[in-house]
Amino acid sequence: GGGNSGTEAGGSVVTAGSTSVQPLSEELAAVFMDANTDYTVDVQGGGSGQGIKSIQEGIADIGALSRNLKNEEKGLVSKEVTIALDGIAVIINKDSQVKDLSLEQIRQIYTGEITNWKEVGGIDAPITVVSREEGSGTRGAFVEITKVAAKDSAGVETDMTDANALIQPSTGSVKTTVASTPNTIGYVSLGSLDDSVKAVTVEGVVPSIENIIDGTYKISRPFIYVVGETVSEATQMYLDFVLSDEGQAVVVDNGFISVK
Amino acid sequence: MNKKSKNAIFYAIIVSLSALALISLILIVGFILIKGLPGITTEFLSQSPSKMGKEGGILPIIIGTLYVTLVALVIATPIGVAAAIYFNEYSKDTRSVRMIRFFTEVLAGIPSIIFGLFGFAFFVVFMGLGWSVLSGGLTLTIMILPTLIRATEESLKTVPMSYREGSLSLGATKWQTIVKVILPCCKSGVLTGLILGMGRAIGETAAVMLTIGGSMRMAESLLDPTRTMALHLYMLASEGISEEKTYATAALLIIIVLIINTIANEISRRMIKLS
Amino acid sequence: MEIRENEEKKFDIKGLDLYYGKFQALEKIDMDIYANKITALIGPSGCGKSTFLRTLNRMNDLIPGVTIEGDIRFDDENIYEKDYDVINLRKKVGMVFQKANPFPKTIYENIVYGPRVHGEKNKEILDHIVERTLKEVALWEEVKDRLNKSALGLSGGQQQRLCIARCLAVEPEVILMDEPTSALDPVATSKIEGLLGELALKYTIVIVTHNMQQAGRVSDNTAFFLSGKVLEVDNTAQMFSNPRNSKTEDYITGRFG
Amino acid sequence: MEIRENEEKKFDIKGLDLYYGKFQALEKIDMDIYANKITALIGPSGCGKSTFLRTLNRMNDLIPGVTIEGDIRFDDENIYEKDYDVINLRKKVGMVFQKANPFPKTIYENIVYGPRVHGEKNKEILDHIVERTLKEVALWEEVKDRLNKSALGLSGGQQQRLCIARCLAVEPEVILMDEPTSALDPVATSKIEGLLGELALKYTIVIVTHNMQQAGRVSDNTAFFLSGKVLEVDNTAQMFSNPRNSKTEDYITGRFG
Amino acid sequence: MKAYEKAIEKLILISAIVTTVSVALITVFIFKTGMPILLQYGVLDFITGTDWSPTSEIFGIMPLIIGTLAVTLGALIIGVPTGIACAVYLSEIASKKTAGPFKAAIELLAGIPSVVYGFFGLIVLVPAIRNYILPIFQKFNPDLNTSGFSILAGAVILAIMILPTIVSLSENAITAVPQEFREASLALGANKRETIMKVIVPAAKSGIFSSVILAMGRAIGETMAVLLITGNVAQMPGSILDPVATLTGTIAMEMSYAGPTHQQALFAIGIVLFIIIMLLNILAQAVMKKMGGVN
Ligand SMILES: Nc1ncnc2c1ncn2[C@@H]1O[C@H](COP(=O)(O)OP(=O)(O)OP(=O)(O)O)[C@@H](O)[C@H]1O
Ligand SMILES: Nc1ncnc2c1ncn2[C@@H]1O[C@H](COP(=O)(O)OP(=O)(O)OP(=O)(O)O)[C@@H](O)[C@H]1O
Ligand SMILES: [Mg+2]
Ligand SMILES: [Mg+2]
Repeated sequence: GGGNSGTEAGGSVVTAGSTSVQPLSEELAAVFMDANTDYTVDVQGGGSGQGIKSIQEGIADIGALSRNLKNEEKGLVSKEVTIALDGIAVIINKDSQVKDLSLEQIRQIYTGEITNWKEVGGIDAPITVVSREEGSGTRGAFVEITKVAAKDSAGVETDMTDANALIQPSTGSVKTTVASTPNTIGYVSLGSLDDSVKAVTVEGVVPSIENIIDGTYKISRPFIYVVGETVSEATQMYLDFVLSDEGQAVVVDNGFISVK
Repeated sequence: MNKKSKNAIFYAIIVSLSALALISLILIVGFILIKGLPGITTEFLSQSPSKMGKEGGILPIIIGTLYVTLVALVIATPIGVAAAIYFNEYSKDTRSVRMIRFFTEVLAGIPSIIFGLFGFAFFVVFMGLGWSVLSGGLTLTIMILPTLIRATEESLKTVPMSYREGSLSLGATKWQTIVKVILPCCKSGVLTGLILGMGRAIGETAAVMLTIGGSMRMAESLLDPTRTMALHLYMLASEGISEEKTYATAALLIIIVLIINTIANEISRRMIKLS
Repeated sequence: MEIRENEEKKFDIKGLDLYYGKFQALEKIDMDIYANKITALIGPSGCGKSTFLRTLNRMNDLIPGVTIEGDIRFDDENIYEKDYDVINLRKKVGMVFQKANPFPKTIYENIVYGPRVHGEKNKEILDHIVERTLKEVALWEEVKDRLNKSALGLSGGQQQRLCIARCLAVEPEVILMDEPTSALDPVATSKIEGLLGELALKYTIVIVTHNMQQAGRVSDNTAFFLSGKVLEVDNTAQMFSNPRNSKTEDYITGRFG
Repeated sequence: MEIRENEEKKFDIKGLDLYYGKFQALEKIDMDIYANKITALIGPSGCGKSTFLRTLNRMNDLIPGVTIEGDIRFDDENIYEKDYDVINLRKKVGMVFQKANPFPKTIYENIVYGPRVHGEKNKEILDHIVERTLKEVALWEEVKDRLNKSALGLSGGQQQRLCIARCLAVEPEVILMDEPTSALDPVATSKIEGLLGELALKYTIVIVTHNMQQAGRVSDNTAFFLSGKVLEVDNTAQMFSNPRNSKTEDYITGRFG
Repeated sequence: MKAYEKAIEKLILISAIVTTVSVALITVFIFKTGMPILLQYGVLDFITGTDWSPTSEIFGIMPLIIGTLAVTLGALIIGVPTGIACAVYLSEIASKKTAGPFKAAIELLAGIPSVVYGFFGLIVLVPAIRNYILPIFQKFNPDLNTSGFSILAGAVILAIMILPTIVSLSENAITAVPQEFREASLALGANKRETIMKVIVPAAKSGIFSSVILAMGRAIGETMAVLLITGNVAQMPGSILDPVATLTGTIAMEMSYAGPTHQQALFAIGIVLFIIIMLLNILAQAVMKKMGGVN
């Protein structure tokens, strides 16, 4: 590994960072290497923070994030490229009668203002709220779009998620939790949605790739690649590939949303 | 209370607690095997993963797991056993030795993610080993050392002083005494430590996630990145990629651990028989 | 005591003090141990006989908290000097313990342990050593068919004889014995005692015993210990017939048989 | 032997065979052990004395692979019968071992272990038991100031005396002793032997010994073992003065002193 | 021979030094990374604060400390007696035929990755607590409610996870007790139970105790499993059916996404964890000394 990509015919690229982006990166890398046999792309995990650290340390060429850069991180990278969007579906237990929620209702549920399903048209049962950990890209995008995070009087943006919400550390565990616990609500990456849980429509719109592309379904998060000062030729080639039609086809193929 | 009922209660407690342990084991293992065994096909065992792990098999990942575990054990065993020998047989029971022992024990309780971060900062970046089998193996080495040292030390302590005296009085050196008399008596203790340590190494995710990279390609050298089964399992499960593959991987992992443990026990049985 | 001047001193002990932590177990021991003689150490339980014996091959080094003062010269070298080769000392000064301590190995392996440690690899020679030493301790007939069985399966007495054989296998110059026959029956004891006589031709022997008769029968010299001190050390015949110290007399005449 | 008819049999052993796996260690033992007498078991090392002794309180139950045939009746009950209360047997038939085996507890705790197990909780009574038994084994003066120190710090002889005291603390009916004095010095040995005489007024004692004199001095009856068989069992005086078996004679006259 | 022996001794010494250095390096690493923010934020505020919202740069870890201690204590309460019982059963009661497979089974538990325990807990244990345990509790306190994500769930799973450590090491310690002690006790008329409880287990207590300490370390340090089933709610729990967040869980969960300051704060948690484990070890040793008395 290492960032010392060759200047000769071939070269190597190392990407590191978010484990949510990792599977997609693996697929992109595989297709890229099939087309350019002189090049290798190594895909490493580690988490979004680790991705930025790795390009700083010079051990990776590309950092992968599943969330927007924080202000304090902006100075650490020289360029960021959104490579795909991932829809976020709001999910509830299959037994629940509720079919649709408005963004406002979702906000009220997550901030603890609504605590019973009957207030949103369901049965009389307390709502168990499941969220992701602080710092998670999915949560970051979700609270921003649903306005669960809002500027307070001093103008500082705070995440108002109810302190009693159960926190699960991953897409998979949120899904399993919601699937196995009655009266729960959660949110997961659209790509991982299956029939163990029920996705509600938001403002009457079904969460689907088409609806996100045409802008009617509102909740999504970006997958971002960032690079440092020096960008090797191989890295540039790979980035160009990812943003090309061919690369974006891979994105769509794997259930994510193209940025084109 | 008379003795009869005391005895009855005693045995009832011992047996029912033991049964409880066994039942939880059966529950967990049974749960995974039932859900996972159908997914273990020859295809699963012989192919590389594709579609983010949703399809295909896990061959490179099995190989990666064996590499990393082997590196960890090959490095940790001699160092751990030697360190235990040093602390128990050579060093005087001084303050500084007690301090080291103490800190070693404290480290056993530090979450593995911290070992991961350390491994990343030290092996991956500082030593320049990159994300690799070696970086991961070395990180695991440090993680399992406390268990190994502790288990070895405990069994060294159980060797009667009279054996040491017998050997030394025959003009054997300290080292000869250790190798020929003391260690043979400790084999099962060391092995226990190894099995516990290996279990920890094989099942670990957080520490390897940051140090071996997680690449799904087949590792060709110690400096290549790779992915272990536990890490793969974690990715499959936490990103919700494929339930079938998740359980298949888990079931396979359990089978592998079972095989390794059986071999280890068989080896120790043979060794004990020989002496 | 004057005749002694002509004899070769194997050990020359001067002003030896030994402490277990703060407890003084040996006090101002002055004593010579002569080559090719059998020296018996007698005295009541807890008087320090075992402790003294273990200073001669520096076995007490193993016990934490032991402090030793004074001088022990072996072949004219101070064995408690820095850099003294302890391994070599123990090779030359073998030991048989109060409690039999065979290794958890086979009978054969127990005996060849010492020779192997000292570099003997030849199977035939090792076989020979095993047979010779087991015969010397009168154990050969009893165990020759199960040399490859664990030594821990032997009876108490058999184990102790095995330990003696194990010690002999190294062919030491001095043999320290801590009540080596206390677990043996009279027949085996008398064999060992007979052996002691033969061994004394080649080796120097120091033996701790509770058996007055044994001390009288086998030893050339006897030292009487009481509360960590040597009250009297002399030619055995001399001491038994005419003890100089009244306490020695009390102890010896407290005997039976 | 006719006088025996009037005496109370404590043990009545008939046709006892014992195997360690396939190795037969005891063969067709027939023997009676009489109440309030001291029975000595003698014989060369490895002949099965310890093994026989351990059948009397069923200690051999602990060794895997032991098979026992024949009959041992204690107070007219077959102790190898199914449902026989082994715990009660061992309470009534105490034992002192060849190798001293104090628990890694304090001296005090070692002695009160038995009484506590049998339900004694009264601190005063326990204190009293400790003092009495330690005095009986002539250890009281040596350890009274360190009753709360570990028993493992004692010398070999002290440890063995402690084990005897521990056994006495349970006040058994029979005491089995496996070379109890082999690690003791003559002074302590004579104290124990004196004690044996007193104990025999209340208790039945079976003692394994290598010391012919001891057997002669303390026992009422003696059994001579050879290769797993009882060659001769008789009144001690009778056997020592006029052994009926020539091998017994050989063995006894092989003695010293 | 001499030179060889010297070389070996040097090697052994080097191993000990390598161990020591790695221990020291990690310790330094944790402290160096976490200390600045700890000092900047204020040690007392950090430890006693009851609000943990790192994205708003509020770092109060009291709820996490409570959560960790509660789950660990629960795991020990369940796991230690079970583990010792298994060890006693294995070494003193079971026949060789049953002991072998039983021991292999327990060892197998050690090799199961923690994620698997986590998902098992999530799918089986959490619903079981909600459906079967909760009604029992409600008989005493009808107001109680739980989603199943709770201290109890974490404690049970951790108890299972620390079993192999306790069982294996305790069993070794018990087996090492000399046969002479058993004989002496039985010969005094003690029965098997008394022999086990009063002689064997006390004689093995140092080994048993150290297995418990090691297991405690493992319980505190375990993350992946606990993460999935304790609910990770950074609030003071009111009962064992309430969800909690743990120190280690929080570190593991948030580290991968954390920005620079947040990451430092997580290392500061590492320091606190380090100190907690240190205190527990000191406490354990003090207890050991006290009950040791003789040894
Ligand atoms: N390791 C030790 N630590 C502390 N005290 C000890 C130690 N070993 C022996 N002692 C004490 O030192 C004294 C001498 O003990 P030693 O074993 O030399 O006696 P001994 O003459 O061999 O007795 P015995 O005839 O009973 O074997 C005794 O009081 C004993 O309690
Ligand atoms: N656990 C065992 N397994 C196999 N053989 C044994 C075992 N214990 C004793 N033996 C054998 O049984 C025979 C009788 O042994 P035992 O210990 O009864 O002899 P002993 O007369 O007490 O001898 P000593 O006087 O040396 O103590 C010996 O040949 C011994 O090797
Ligand atoms: Mg002694
Ligand atoms: Mg015997």
